[in-house]
Amino acid sequence: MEILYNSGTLLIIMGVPFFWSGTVGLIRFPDIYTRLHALTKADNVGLGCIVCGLALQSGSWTVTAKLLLIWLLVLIASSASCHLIARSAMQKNIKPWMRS
Amino acid sequence: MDAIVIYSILTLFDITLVLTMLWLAWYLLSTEDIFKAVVLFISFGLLMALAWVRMRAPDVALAEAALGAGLTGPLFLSALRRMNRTRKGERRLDSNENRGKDHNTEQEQA
Amino acid sequence: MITTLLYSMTGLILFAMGLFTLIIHSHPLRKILAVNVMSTGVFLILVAAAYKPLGLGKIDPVPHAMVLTGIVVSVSVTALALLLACRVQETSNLDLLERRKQEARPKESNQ
Amino acid sequence: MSWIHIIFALILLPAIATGMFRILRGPTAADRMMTAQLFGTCGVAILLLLSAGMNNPVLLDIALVFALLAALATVTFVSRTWRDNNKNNHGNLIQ
Repeated sequence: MEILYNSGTLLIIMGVPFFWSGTVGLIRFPDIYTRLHALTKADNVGLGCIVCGLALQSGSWTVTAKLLLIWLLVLIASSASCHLIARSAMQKNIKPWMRS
Repeated sequence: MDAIVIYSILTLFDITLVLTMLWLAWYLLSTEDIFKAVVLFISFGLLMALAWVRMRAPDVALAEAALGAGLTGPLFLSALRRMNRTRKGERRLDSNENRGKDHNTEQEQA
Repeated sequence: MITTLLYSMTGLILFAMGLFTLIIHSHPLRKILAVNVMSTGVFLILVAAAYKPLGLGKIDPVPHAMVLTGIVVSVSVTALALLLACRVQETSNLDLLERRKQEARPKESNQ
Repeated sequence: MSWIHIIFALILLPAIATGMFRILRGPTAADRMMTAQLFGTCGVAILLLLSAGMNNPVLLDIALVFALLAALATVTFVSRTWRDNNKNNHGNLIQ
């Protein structure tokens, strides 16, 4: 149990910098498409690491199933809305950023 | 000992949450662009749900998450779209609120 | 104790900022946002008055029920107010204001 | 009650405050909406960490509701507000 708890803590420690890198990328990146890239990394990988760590630490199956359901819902929501935003931006002729 | 550490960390959490809420509410109420204010209001609802959780009221937090973050934001966005549209189907030029100010200055000049 | 004080002061400041914005701004959507922020401040004061830390007994559930009802009522009031604001915007005489604004613009650019 | 989860929630909370700069100066309207979506995900993570830190499994349900309703505001924005507007609206090309 000690190994499970410690590996869960390690996964949470891995997950938190993804959120911070998503925020910093959202502020620093020059274009709407590159900002979408940073946002999806924070959504998928950061929350995935935190959910897996908490699921390793919680000793019950129902809590684990609920955590995985939350992650699945966030994945569906973020992929759908990011795809909608990117397609709408392409239809509105917003040019992607080029290194000039 | 452990309880003292936890309560001090939670107090730090409270202070950060309260300062973020006040900062966000100030910009929400003082920006010129109305769309920016609506997006800030959605974020404000999320922080309010965190504040209800922190004050041991999870039922209120559940209602705030469902209504404040899920229903009020689309309501405001739909109303924004409907108010930015004239009768002929073309959009008005002033999406921010300088129409009233111009009207007042005109009256003063007249 | 400090948590109650902190959140009560936050609710007070939120109510004051919402009232200030409700008075000085003219856009109807901004007024509805300000009323929402004011109601949030009142709810925050009510729930913070009922708060007790984790070891010190149970929390009084009556203010929580009041705040829960108030949140639902404020959402429906917001929907009705948005509909009324849209109707006001659509039925008011906007072409006159547009013409006056376009007449006033060259003067500003000359100045 | 374990303090390490609450410390991670405390670390995640200033990410919301930092992301507010993009809402304030985002050139297009979609940038502001993307930041609101990042706030939603950050709020879900903070709720999960708090539910592990405060031994309160009710907070998982609140995070579930947040995850359910996260896409609603963005979909409404794309389908209602951002569609078919001109160049001079909402700061798209001209601020």
